[in-house]
Amino acid sequence: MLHHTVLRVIAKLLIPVIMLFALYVQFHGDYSPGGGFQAGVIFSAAIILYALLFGLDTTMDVIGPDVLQLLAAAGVLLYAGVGVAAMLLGGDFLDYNVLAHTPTEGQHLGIFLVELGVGITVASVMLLLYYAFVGREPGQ
Amino acid sequence: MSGFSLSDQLPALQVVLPLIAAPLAFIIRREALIWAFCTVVAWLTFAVSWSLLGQVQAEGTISYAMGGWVAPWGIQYRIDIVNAYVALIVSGIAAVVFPYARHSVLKEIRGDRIPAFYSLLLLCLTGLLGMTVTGDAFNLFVFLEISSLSMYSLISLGQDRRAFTAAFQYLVMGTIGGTFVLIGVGFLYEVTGTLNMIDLAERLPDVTRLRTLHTAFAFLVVGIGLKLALFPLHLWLPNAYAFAPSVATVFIAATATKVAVYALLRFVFTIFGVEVSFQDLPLDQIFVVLGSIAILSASAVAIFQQNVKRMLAYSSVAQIGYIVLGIALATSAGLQASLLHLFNHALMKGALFMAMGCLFYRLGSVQIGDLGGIARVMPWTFGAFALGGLSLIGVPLTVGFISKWYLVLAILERGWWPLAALVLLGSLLAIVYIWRVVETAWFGSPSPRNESAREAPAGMLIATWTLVLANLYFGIQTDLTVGIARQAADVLMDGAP
Amino acid sequence: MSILTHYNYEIAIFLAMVGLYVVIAQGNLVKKVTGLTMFQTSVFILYISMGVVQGGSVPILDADTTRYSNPLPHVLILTAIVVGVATTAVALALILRIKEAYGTIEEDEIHEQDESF
Amino acid sequence: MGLAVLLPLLAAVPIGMTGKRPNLREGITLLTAVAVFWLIAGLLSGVLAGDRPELVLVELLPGLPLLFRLEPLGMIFALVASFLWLVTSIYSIGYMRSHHEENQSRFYVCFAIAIASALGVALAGNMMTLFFAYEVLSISTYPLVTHAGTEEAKRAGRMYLGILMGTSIGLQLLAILWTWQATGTLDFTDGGILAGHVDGPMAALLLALYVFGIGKAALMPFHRWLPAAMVAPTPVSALLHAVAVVKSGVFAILKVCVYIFGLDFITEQSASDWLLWFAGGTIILSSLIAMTRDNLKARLAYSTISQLSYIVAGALLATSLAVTGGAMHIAMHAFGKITLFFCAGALLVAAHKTEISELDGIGRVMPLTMLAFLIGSLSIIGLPPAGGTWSKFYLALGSLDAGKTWMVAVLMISSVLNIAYLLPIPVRAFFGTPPEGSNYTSVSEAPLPCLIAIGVTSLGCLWLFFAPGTLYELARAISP
Amino acid sequence: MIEVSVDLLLLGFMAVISLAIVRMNDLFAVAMLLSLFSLLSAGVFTIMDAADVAFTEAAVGAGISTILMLATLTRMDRRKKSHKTRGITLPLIVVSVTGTLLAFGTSDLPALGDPDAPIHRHVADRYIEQSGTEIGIPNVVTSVLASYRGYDTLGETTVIFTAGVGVLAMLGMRRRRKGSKKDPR
Repeated sequence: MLHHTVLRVIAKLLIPVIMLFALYVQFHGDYSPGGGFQAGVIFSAAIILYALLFGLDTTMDVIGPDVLQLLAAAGVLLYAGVGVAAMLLGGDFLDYNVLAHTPTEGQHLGIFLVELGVGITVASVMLLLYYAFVGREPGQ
Repeated sequence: MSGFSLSDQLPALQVVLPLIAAPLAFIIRREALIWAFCTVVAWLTFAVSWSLLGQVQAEGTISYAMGGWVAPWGIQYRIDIVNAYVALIVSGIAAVVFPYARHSVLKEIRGDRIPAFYSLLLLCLTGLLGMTVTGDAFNLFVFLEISSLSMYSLISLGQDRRAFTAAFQYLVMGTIGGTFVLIGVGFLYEVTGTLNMIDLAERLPDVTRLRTLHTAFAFLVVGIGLKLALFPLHLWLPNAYAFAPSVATVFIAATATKVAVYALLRFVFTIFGVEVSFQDLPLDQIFVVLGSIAILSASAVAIFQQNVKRMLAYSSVAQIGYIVLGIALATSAGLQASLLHLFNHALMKGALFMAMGCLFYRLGSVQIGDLGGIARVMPWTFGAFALGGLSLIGVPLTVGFISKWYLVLAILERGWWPLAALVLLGSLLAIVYIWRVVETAWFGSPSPRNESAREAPAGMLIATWTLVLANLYFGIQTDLTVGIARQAADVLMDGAP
Repeated sequence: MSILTHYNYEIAIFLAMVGLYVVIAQGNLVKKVTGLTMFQTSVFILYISMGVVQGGSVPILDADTTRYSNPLPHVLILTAIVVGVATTAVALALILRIKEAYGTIEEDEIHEQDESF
Repeated sequence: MGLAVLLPLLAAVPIGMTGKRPNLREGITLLTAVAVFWLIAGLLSGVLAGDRPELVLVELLPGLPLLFRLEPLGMIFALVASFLWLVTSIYSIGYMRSHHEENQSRFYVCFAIAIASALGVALAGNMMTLFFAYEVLSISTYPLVTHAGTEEAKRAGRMYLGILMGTSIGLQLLAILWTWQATGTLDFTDGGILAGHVDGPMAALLLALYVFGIGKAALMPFHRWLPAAMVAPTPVSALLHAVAVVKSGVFAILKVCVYIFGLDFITEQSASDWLLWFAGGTIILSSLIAMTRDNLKARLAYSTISQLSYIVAGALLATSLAVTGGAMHIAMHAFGKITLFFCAGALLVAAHKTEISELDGIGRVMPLTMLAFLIGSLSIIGLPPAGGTWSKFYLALGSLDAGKTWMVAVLMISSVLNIAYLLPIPVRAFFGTPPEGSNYTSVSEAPLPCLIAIGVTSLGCLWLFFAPGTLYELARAISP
Repeated sequence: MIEVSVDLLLLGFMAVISLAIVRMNDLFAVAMLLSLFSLLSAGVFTIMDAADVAFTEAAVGAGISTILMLATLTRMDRRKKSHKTRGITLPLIVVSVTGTLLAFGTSDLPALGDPDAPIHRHVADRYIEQSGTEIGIPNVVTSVLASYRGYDTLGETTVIFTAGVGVLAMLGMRRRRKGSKKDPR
């Protein structure tokens, strides 16, 4: 793989920052632009950067495709799960008001969770896509 | 509302059930388990739509507010007899396809792709059902894309490399179609400020910006037309059906175009209303022309196909011609005929493609050249094909006859004699291309390979014959389908309630 | 922002049509995908233009703003963008397989090969 | 009554399953045949007494049930068909075995289904039911036509299905829909249902749609399937193309004329005049073609075509007498023609002869067969002492009644032609000298079952001459 | 007015780029231009007060899809063969018809930014006025996205998931370690 120490060092510095930013975008989406989707993309971008520098296999050791597939499914399930939970609590599907004792809190909780779900799915799917494209061996 | 009551939640469950099942199917790693799981889910979904139909017939239109936000601020599920009926078709087919899938998938799909395949099937089901039951124009677009994406992927899993090109062609045309729908919805939103279908229907009459309105109409019709393979936008369909994995073909052929037709009906009749669609705009003339050309040209082309799946695909284009013709009549009778044909065509094409699946399972080919005398070794499979074919031709005691009967009656009601003749001419062409296959399969001289072939596995045959028998049952016991189709047609003709 | 004209619309339409033209006219599959993306992006611009409100500002509530631009088109387009990238991904995957199967991504060459057998 | 139709259908199942055991299989076939005939015959006295048993199977579409309703005309057809099925089953046992046909099980199964649908046609209570049974008949007989599986057989099958389904779906179904559209009913009712709903040229057009739409009547130009279908094994040709299929065609036309249009309606709209020319033309032309055919079955086929047009003409003349004649001719021609076909089959089995020119002197070794052939011919020609006489007589009376004297002429001419193409055959067989080198020492009479069948039908021809009473009563009862 | 000029400037750039893409034969260059195209559109979105959209477009258009495209192109011959000229009349007809129709449709739209246009009056205002109290978070887009139209977003997530599953089904996933539990073939 690349042997540009400079790049690696910078990346090592950069990647945590990007991830942090992703988390910020994820959880601050209520107050500023951003949300699960953007966060997910940024997060995956961080790891893709890692992969670019340290190679696909190393990255796969860090986060294996199986985990990612689980996560991808988990995100959707989390989102839908919130909806079902609302149902079971007597509301309509995705009716956050019933999730907590006051509607607003319910909304906050609901939005937080679904955004999380979006984030997880997007991040893991984007990574999976990258893995699939770069790791593709013909005849596979 | 407090306390959880299942019957209130059915509208959401109709879609959420397969939606949740899809990711689960993807992470279960055991093929047998996945299959069983999917089958159960499909049956549950079918049960849901069945009881929904019951509810609608009992206490009229059901409306369900997603997230508790009432329309037009939230997304509304609105289920009347029309989409209850279509949902029943879709989930019903699914309930037959999944039991059928087991062997065929094991044969045609690589082991490590099987979870993805089932998951995609469920996603496709989700998308189609979502399109069907939603009452929100944009939500329809979203689920349209879910179904489309899963279809592209499903098609690409076929064994012939042409599956890839077919899928790509479909992807390009489908995406253009989707974007057209997006544009249409956008214009509607721009001039009314709402996305809810009923709200739209109520506000459109006051809209003064007619140019925008008519443009929106055009884009929606063309966009959806691409999806339902309305002549001449059908170019993607033949290869897609021909080279997709058998199971995918069965499911897509039997459901996808039907849902597209439903979406078209929704926009044309409920949202825009008969006045705009047929009096301000000449949709009827256009559809008559396109429908007629579709029937003749597609049937004619079908006659010259060597690949039987491709032949059936062209016949599908022709069948869509019939449906469009019924819509073009813009009468309650015509609509009834079209809706009836939605159901009946799903049955016959399902049966036919399933038979093809059984064949492919044993022979690995659906070329007419390879079928010599195969019916003698696979009598059940080809019995199914023959009966399905008769139904397609429109022979009495099959559903096909019922469709033709009502369609021609509706046409005669408008006094359009040439069209009536044309429809019947269409079934004559159907005789030709169906009989080519039947004749080779029964009286052709069998090749050694065919001699050694065996009858398809019981699981597949049972599913196939379920549909075949349905073809006969609903061809004789018509009051259920005819009745619902009539109600639905009246609902649509009344436009927005 | 403040323009009381249709410039946005017309230019967006022009872009969309260029994209559409690339999709239909060009035989290279990658270029087709490019065209699709351009087409969609331009339609997004069309949408967002509809949501503009003169003198409005980013729809993030705060005490001393009175007029916001319409948030709904933004939401719709967010979804649409996601759909767009999803489609692109699937399309590219297909192209990869086509390349492996045919050794080319030129439409007409692919057709020639399929005719030949 | 429903049982009569149901029985053969049900029988088809065990027949199909006992394929391994021919005796059992044919036992079942015979048993069913007897039972069916007995069932039909049981209803005869009632129908003569004027009651019309009715049976609704299922409400197919709102106001449009599948129903059976037995009336005299149907009775004639049902009797003939069921009786001749019995005879033919006996015959085919001998034929199929000694001829070592393949797929005999498929043969018997389709045979049973075909008869069931023929009876369905006979008993149909409305046009819809008739149409259904008609289509089932076409499809179930297709495998019988292509039985041999040879390229020629397949081509024949294609033409068979193509013409029959083409006309029925393209024209007949259209006519039915039109009728339904105009009148809101399809029931066969005395005096017809169309009066007052359509008139003038429209009525003529509709009638034409029916007459040509019912391709099984083999009215020119839709007659080609019949000669083509002669590739089928002889019992099939005999029963299906002398009785079940073609007769259900002309029967349907009679039904339409009498119970859908109504004779008076046809005459007052003069809807049928120009169609009569087609009928007449068919009678003469096909007789002429028949003369040119050397292959025995082909010649018989063309003679059938012309005979069918007698009945069509009878229907189109639309006078009570003519209809009577037509109805009687169904039975007369059935007996006569089936005898001839049986003989042809016998010749094939016993002497392996298919061409007429090869038959010189064969009467000496197969006297019974050729005698039967003679009787059959007489019946077709319409000379005493054979039944054909009566039906032709009434047809002629009917045409006079309708003031269509030229039709009488047509009948006369064709009779002459019949003599010309039928009588030479037995004559040559008895008095011709065997061609050099061919000695008939090896040849003997056909297998016993065949002989029995031949005997029964030829005697039937005679019996119908001396005792046409019942038949006549039934035929009169159609349009009193 | 400054916004107007910037807006027009960006759009002008995009127009130029689009034409360049039509002409260009080097696929890598096309990919880069496309990502630039998205970036510029993001700029346009910003000017039109669509911060979230701009953000997303930048992250996706300029980010992920470019990466994917490059990853694909590494498997292709870099230059697109300037293939034999296909008939361009039909495409031109289709495009011009569609374009004219679109222009025809938009020509009837209310002036850009007109606050009284129906689009702003009916549903949207409720989001702006009520979401503060109903949802209680300032970012209206998030409120609508995640709550009022949360179901669409579920659909959107499903779309992404579908794409993931689809691509995996097509390309498969290469396994790092040998002898892992599930064999790839």
